[in-house]
Amino acid sequence: MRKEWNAVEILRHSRHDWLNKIQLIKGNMALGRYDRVNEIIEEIILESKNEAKLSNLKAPNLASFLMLFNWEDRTLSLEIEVIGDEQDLSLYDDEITSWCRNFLNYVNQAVKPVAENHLILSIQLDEGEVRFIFDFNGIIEDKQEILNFLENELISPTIKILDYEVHNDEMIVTVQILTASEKR
Amino acid sequence: MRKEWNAVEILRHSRHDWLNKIQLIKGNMALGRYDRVNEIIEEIILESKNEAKLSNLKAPNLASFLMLFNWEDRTLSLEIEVIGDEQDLSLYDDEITSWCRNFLNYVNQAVKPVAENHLILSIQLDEGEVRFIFDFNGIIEDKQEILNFLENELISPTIKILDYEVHNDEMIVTVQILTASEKR
Amino acid sequence: MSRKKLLIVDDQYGIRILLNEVFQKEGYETYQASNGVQALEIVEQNRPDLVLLDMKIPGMDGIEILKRLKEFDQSIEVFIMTAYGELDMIQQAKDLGARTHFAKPFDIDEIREAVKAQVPLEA
Amino acid sequence: MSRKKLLIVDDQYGIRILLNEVFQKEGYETYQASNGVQALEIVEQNRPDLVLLDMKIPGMDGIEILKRLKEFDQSIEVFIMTAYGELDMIQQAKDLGARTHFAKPFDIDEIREAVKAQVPLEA
Ligand SMILES: [Mg+2]
Ligand SMILES: [Mg+2]
Repeated sequence: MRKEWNAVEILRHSRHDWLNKIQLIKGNMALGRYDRVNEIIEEIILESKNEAKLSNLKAPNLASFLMLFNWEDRTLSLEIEVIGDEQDLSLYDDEITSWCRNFLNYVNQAVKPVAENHLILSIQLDEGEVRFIFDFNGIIEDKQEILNFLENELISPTIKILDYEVHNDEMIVTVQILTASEKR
Repeated sequence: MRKEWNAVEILRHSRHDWLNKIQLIKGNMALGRYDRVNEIIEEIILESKNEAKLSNLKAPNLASFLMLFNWEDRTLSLEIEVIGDEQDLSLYDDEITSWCRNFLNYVNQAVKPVAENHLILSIQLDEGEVRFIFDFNGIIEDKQEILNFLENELISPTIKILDYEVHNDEMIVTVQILTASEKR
Repeated sequence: MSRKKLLIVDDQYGIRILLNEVFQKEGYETYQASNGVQALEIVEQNRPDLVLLDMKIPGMDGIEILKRLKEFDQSIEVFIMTAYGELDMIQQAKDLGARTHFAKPFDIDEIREAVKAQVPLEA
Repeated sequence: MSRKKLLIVDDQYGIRILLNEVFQKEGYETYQASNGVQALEIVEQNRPDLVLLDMKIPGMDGIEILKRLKEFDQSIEVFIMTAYGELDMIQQAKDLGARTHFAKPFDIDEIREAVKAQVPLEA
């Protein structure tokens, strides 16, 4: 079930998130916690850098799917980090996006809805090697559902599941994107 | 010439604008200008309230046109304020949007490209009366172009130009939106 | 005499610790919850006098939390925290018995004074 | 002896006065421009030693300003200010002779030290 986003809605959600950050700055200013304000500013910059990097991978479907994820009605929150030098992933955009969408839908359905479920996706760009590492913390109610997905989804020309570990309160899945240079 | 906006681009521009605001906060924090930081925060909140109000008028075309305006390749910058209680403008969205788009295109073409051209659009919502007041400061090179537009565009079931004054460095145009209650 | 109890419900960690610090300093006994289930558990176990409730929380949303909390004990006061301009939600929350609302980003002084006026600390 | 001259080009008023204050305090003679035309006028009339140039300016963009400024006098040093991640633009600007770049939001201390290293104030 995919939501159609228009500009007004995107800007409304974005404004909401930014005003939450401004709330933190404003509140700590009022308490005279200037060091904390500076920390918050650095956190904001870091988060923005990750989003800017994600947006520069020339994979617009992936970027918008991931950046809009937290604004859909979800039972888990997603955090993104992008490590390494930017690469052009345009050739793999559709396939990676649909794999991620699929996988995250499974996770979304397998977790305990009212728990604090948090997923960090670390996109690691090394020379000629791209990895997506999904690091989950929270409560998984239906481990088997996720395991079934991971075991049956192994075959793809672009995506290779390198490693996974699924527990009830933790999960880590490492996926490799087989870019042209790696397929050689 | 209308640009098609996708989510990644909207978020990129929005992030850019927010990071400019964060730059102001960060810079003034570094100088120990805490009063100025608080002022900046209040300015940010005011601007966000205006955008939130604009987004609540149930006129998504108008709202997105106005909020994306500054991100297109323009020779004038637009500032929005929305005064009064929110109303439902959904019936008039298309017509108002196309009038505004038309008018602002004329203004955009009539101003001196390299001057600092600034337009404040004040949307005033009174009980049963909606007015759009365009207040321009900058340099208009082709006054006649704008005058022609205003003189020939008077007839519309929804939009009535109440008043205008066009000078080379200043312009003010007041437009009334004839909502159902006013047409009676 | 027992202290007045205040429950802070917000999914954002930074907001929780900020409000917690403010009201602990004032002399309230404070509790924190980051989601609806936690919030309702604390309500049942500790019966707070006032709840500061963020309306945008993943999982169970603010309206739902408010409903259940008022079902458990109608006399618990609730202040809601919303984004600016969420008029429908504010009206809905007031119909369910929320006392007042603060639009984020709110002023710490204002919320402090409002809480103290609603739930005075006995000397 | 004449003071070193610094031109600040940014369409945002707040940034201009911030940088202006920082570098005036350091002892530079500062000039401000909010757009390309103003910037080029000041360059021609006052021949600054260093220009701090915002790359996103309505009207004439940063690359165009940089080009014309370097055409007028190749020896003027330019530091550009960009949004984070505008790698193509940074490369293009460096090819045109820009010395270094700062991603907004930058650190005041860093930009101050970089300016002082590039254009030392004679004692
Ligand atoms: Mg929230
Ligand atoms: Mg700029």
